[in-house]
Amino acid sequence: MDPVVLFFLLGLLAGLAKAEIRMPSAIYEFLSALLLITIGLKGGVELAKQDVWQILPQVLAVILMGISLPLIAFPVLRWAGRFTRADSASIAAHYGSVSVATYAVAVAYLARENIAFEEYMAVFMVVLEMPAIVVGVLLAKGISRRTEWRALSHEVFLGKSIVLLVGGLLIGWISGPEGMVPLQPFFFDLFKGVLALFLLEMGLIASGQVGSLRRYGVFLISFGIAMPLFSSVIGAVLGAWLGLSLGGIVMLATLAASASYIAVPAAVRISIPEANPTLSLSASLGVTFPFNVIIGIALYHKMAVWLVQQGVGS
Amino acid sequence: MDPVVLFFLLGLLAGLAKAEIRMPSAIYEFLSALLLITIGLKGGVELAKQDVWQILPQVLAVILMGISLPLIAFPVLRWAGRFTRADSASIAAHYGSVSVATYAVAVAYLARENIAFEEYMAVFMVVLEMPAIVVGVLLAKGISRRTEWRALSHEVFLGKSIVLLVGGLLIGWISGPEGMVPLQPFFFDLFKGVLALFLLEMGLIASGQVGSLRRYGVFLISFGIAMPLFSSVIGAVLGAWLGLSLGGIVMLATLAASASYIAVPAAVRISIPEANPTLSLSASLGVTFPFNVIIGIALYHKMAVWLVQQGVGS
Amino acid sequence: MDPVVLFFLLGLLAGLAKAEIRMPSAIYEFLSALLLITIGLKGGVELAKQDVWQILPQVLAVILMGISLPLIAFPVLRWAGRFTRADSASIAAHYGSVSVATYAVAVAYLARENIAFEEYMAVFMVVLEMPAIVVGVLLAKGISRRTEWRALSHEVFLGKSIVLLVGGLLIGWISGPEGMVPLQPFFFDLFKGVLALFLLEMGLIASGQVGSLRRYGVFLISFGIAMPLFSSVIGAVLGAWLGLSLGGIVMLATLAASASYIAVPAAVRISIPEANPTLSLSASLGVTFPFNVIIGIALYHKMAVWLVQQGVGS
Amino acid sequence: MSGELRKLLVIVTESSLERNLVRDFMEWGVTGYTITDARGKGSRGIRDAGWDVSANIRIEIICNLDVARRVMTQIRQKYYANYAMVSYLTDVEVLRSEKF
Amino acid sequence: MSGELRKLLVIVTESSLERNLVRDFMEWGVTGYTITDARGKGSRGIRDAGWDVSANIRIEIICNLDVARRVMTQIRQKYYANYAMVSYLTDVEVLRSEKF
Amino acid sequence: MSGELRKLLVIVTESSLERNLVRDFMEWGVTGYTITDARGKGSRGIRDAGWDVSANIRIEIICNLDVARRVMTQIRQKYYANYAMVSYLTDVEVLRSEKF
Ligand SMILES: Nc1ncnc2c1ncn2[C@@H]1O[C@H](COP(=O)(O)O)[C@@H](O)[C@H]1O
Ligand SMILES: Nc1ncnc2c1ncn2[C@@H]1O[C@H](COP(=O)(O)O)[C@@H](O)[C@H]1O
Ligand SMILES: Nc1ncnc2c1ncn2[C@@H]1O[C@H](COP(=O)(O)O)[C@@H](O)[C@H]1O
Ligand code: NA
Ligand code: NA
Ligand code: NA
Repeated sequence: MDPVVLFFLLGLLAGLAKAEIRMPSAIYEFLSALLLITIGLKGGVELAKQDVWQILPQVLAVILMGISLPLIAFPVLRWAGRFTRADSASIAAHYGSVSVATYAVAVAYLARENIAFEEYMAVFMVVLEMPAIVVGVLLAKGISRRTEWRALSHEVFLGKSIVLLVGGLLIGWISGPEGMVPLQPFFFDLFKGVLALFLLEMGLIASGQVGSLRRYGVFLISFGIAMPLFSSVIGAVLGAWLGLSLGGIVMLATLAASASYIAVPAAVRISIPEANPTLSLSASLGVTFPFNVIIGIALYHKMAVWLVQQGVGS
Repeated sequence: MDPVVLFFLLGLLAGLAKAEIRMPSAIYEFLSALLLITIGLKGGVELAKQDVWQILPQVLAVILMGISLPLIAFPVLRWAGRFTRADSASIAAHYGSVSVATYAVAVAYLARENIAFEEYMAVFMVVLEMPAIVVGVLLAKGISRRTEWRALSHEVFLGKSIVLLVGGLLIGWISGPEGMVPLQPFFFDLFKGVLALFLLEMGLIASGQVGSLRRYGVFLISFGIAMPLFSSVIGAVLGAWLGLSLGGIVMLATLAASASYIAVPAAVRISIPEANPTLSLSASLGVTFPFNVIIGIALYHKMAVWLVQQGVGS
Repeated sequence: MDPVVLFFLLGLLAGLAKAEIRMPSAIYEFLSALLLITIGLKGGVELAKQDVWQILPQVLAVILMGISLPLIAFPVLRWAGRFTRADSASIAAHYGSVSVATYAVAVAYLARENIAFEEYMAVFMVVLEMPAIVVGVLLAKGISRRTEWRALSHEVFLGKSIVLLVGGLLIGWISGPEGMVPLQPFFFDLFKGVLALFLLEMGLIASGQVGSLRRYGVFLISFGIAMPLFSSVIGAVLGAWLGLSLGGIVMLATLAASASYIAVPAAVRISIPEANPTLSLSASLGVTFPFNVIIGIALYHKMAVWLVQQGVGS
Repeated sequence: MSGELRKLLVIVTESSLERNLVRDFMEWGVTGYTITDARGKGSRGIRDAGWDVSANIRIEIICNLDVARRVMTQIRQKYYANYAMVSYLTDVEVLRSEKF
Repeated sequence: MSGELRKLLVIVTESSLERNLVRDFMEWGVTGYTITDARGKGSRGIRDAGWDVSANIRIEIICNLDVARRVMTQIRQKYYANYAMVSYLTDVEVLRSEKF
Repeated sequence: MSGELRKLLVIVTESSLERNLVRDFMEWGVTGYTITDARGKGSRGIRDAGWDVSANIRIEIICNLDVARRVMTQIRQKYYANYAMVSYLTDVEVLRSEKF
């Protein structure tokens, strides 16, 4: 098992045992910002090597996926899960969007397995983060005049994670590979260590969700596992169809399977205030994130290998 | 453009767009301390290779410059800018002193351009930081008995930036190049990444000055550009006259042109309480710092090249 | 002198001069966590190379030492020092336990002197941290029913430093040397820089103990020097007898000589509330830590060389 | 000590509301406020400030009775149903009373 | 503004007690509290929050007189002798008074 | 609950004054205080604690009326004109009243 995953487990166990190893939230925010900027920079550098027009169709297809996933999740949550409209919309938005830490773990996983992937996929993460939020708000409220679209678009386009990710992308793009050389030690060499510490914190936070999971029960747990499995298939098939490499397919499956726990909660808290934030967070952080990190990614890898062997896509 | 400058622009734009990407102030303080210590260590290591007595005349000349600059700025601010005596003295003190981040950007600039410079110049930064504060207080109050000289000297000699800078210098000096080897990865290799993050924060803080700049108007903005241009000429000519290398001339011009926004504000707030801190900070942070980082340093480089071609100095 | 020790002195002097260079406590906690995890990881990696059963006897001997030291210190404090029972027990617990920063300085010292040691000794640190606390509580209260053993065992086994250290050990052990490669730049390359910054903070904190030392007087200072000297002899002889290498003997002497200032204070504050925390902390932080870091370790090195020359042990 | 009486209104709520509340305050005639970071427990469970989403803020507003009344009424309508929020009012004596 | 009167109890103490106090509160019938990090000075000297051991917390509890009385009595018995601790009580007006 | 009445004086001001105020307090007979970090807005604009220069502190002093009066008079004379500063006074009931 990858050591970074062990750090996650350490945090999880420590949290469950009520050991107080939590680092100050300032450190958590620092590590989180570092991950976002690094992934952005890497993506930007790769983008600099690409013909951007060629990627555009891929980007559009991925956006479409980002719109579809919450539309599929919503009715399941509303009718099978019997959640209120607001809660269903909120959870759907979380699962339509993405998680940076999951992406980072997948990056580490592929590096360990020596599998290359299209690093410009950081762009996919950017375009996946946003549409789900808008779809979620529409699902919750309809196209009502009472939605504060100005406030929402501020949350969507100027949220911390989007700005750092896009900022990193642009800086990486403009500076190109040589420009990055002096930034290499700080942003790239430290990446996996930073991720390890961040996952330690994530484990602690995830362990805090156990209480509410117990309260909200079986459906939420099942959904938190079934939904990423389903989404990963969509992501993997789309990836194969778009002609991505093996690594690229794994990454797109992982992106599809991951659920947001930073950008979406913040935006939804303001835009769908009636939704209970505990529900979506305990599913996303308490179930889906651990599942993806510990089991999911390896599974998506297997699925991608199978797809490539079937000659799907190319 | 150097990626670190792009980080500054990212912060600036994000701040103007009211995106909330600010990192906790603990991180800001951490990065700032790292920069100070690193510059100190580097300076100290170089100092260990020098004959200190030979540098002494240079140091004295630089101190003289640090005393002259606020004396020149004061009447301009008082009569042309029509500021109160306290405000004029305060702003003058800011511009007579120096900015570590600007120095660090110039270091990165020269590294990128492959231009060497006298790294012991960190010593110049130390001796430039302090005299301007004393001159400012004298300008504001005269040699009055009411000035709390004890408190002021505490601020001047035991301020955070001075202690970290001088501490770094001494440790670097005592330990010498070999002693620094195990500290290399943390302090030196990470330098540019740390600087990038710090500039991101600086961009955010600078963007917060726009409001007050609008209020205080055209004179302050003009002064914030004209003063560094003027000072840089003094600095460059002095550098050439002292026989510094091309890089050294650029650095001394940059030091002269830079305005303080950490040490001086803290000291002046206590020692010249009547001065409005918004005025000096919005000029120093909102105008001069961005100007130097984005345009100034490249300009001072051109000026230094011209000076060297003219054979000034050596 | 090792530059990290110079950082400690810088902090000490700055603190005594009342310069306000303290970094936010978030940073202090971050650096402290990094040290603990790194030492754990290193120890774990080495453990992976060992036959664990072979180390077991060593571990048991070291635990015995951890139980004996506070039992020896207690009567001295109680009768010679005339401290209350609670205070004597508390101070004894501090000196029976260990200090991670002292261990880290010894690691840096040996690296500088090019002396190898058994890196799995991080295990010794783990098993030394805990017994002294239990012994201390027993000394203070006897095996009374009023002791909240549940709360105490929580503090002892789930304290921050134990969990991070043991967690690091396990992760290092499971992952082995190759698993650590991508974590190398963050955890191992930065180690000495992180230690330097941490020691800067420690110097500041140590300087804050001077006031209480003045109040509590000569006995505490003498004890703070004599006790580590005595313990180091025990540690060194035990190390030689266990057949440790020269470096290993120095490390065990240092571990024995070091006094806790993180884990024990926290546990004792809850479990022996009548004990005055200022007493134990000013001795441990204000006397013993500086003594060990500045003079002690070099002394223990000399002692170990002498022991090895005498052919003690092997 | 010729202090005058004013009201001190304290609001403890989710830190994600800070931005919105500060905007609201302007509208409601609040001329000043002081915010500190906090954690706590209430009817909506434990909020331990471990990360953004679970952090609280504690807001203090010194104002006259009118403004206090307006703010309390408004936050009750706008936020009480959906957000972790608690508020209380007390009397304080201030100098420079023209400021509040 | 049909507020009702409650008590506000404030406790300033060592942050190492946070865990224990929170556990005690449950027992003593406290339904909610708000905590902020603090530093300060008192009869036990300066506590400057430079690191864990020297940090303070400031706890606010809105409750009825009964609970306030119980908490004050209990903390006096259990903690006052051995820990840096200060507490005070004041009257506040609350909305949603059923919560407290 | 045989509490006694004391004054609670709260001062919100620029954090750059902390050092000086703490020194002043000794002179003015203040025996204890509690400080928390804060941000806020007032007549001198927004102070958002983004960095040192724009940070606030909130100081709480429990004391008798005499000391409260002295501190309020003194800070008004010494700091009100040039620094962002607000203060207010309220009554509190304390145990261990000999401490204050
Ligand atoms: N009784 C109380 N006393 C003090 N603070 C409280 C109390 N109840 C709630 N709070 C604070 O207000 C926040 C929101 O409360 P609630 O909406 O009841 O969950 C909590 O997280 C606490 O910080
Ligand atoms: N007179 C006071 N006013 C405000 N806070 C106080 C006062 N006395 C003590 N404190 C706070 O309570 C903590 C513990 O007080 P003590 O037990 O007196 O050392 C101190 O560290 C201060 O934060
Ligand atoms: N009406 C108010 N209510 C609460 N806090 C205030 C108020 N006015 C000012 N403050 C606080 O006091 C600080 C200084 O106020 P001022 O001197 O008016 O700028 C502000 O930054 C706020 O934190
Ligand atoms: Na998804
Ligand atoms: Na200058
Ligand atoms: Na020991």
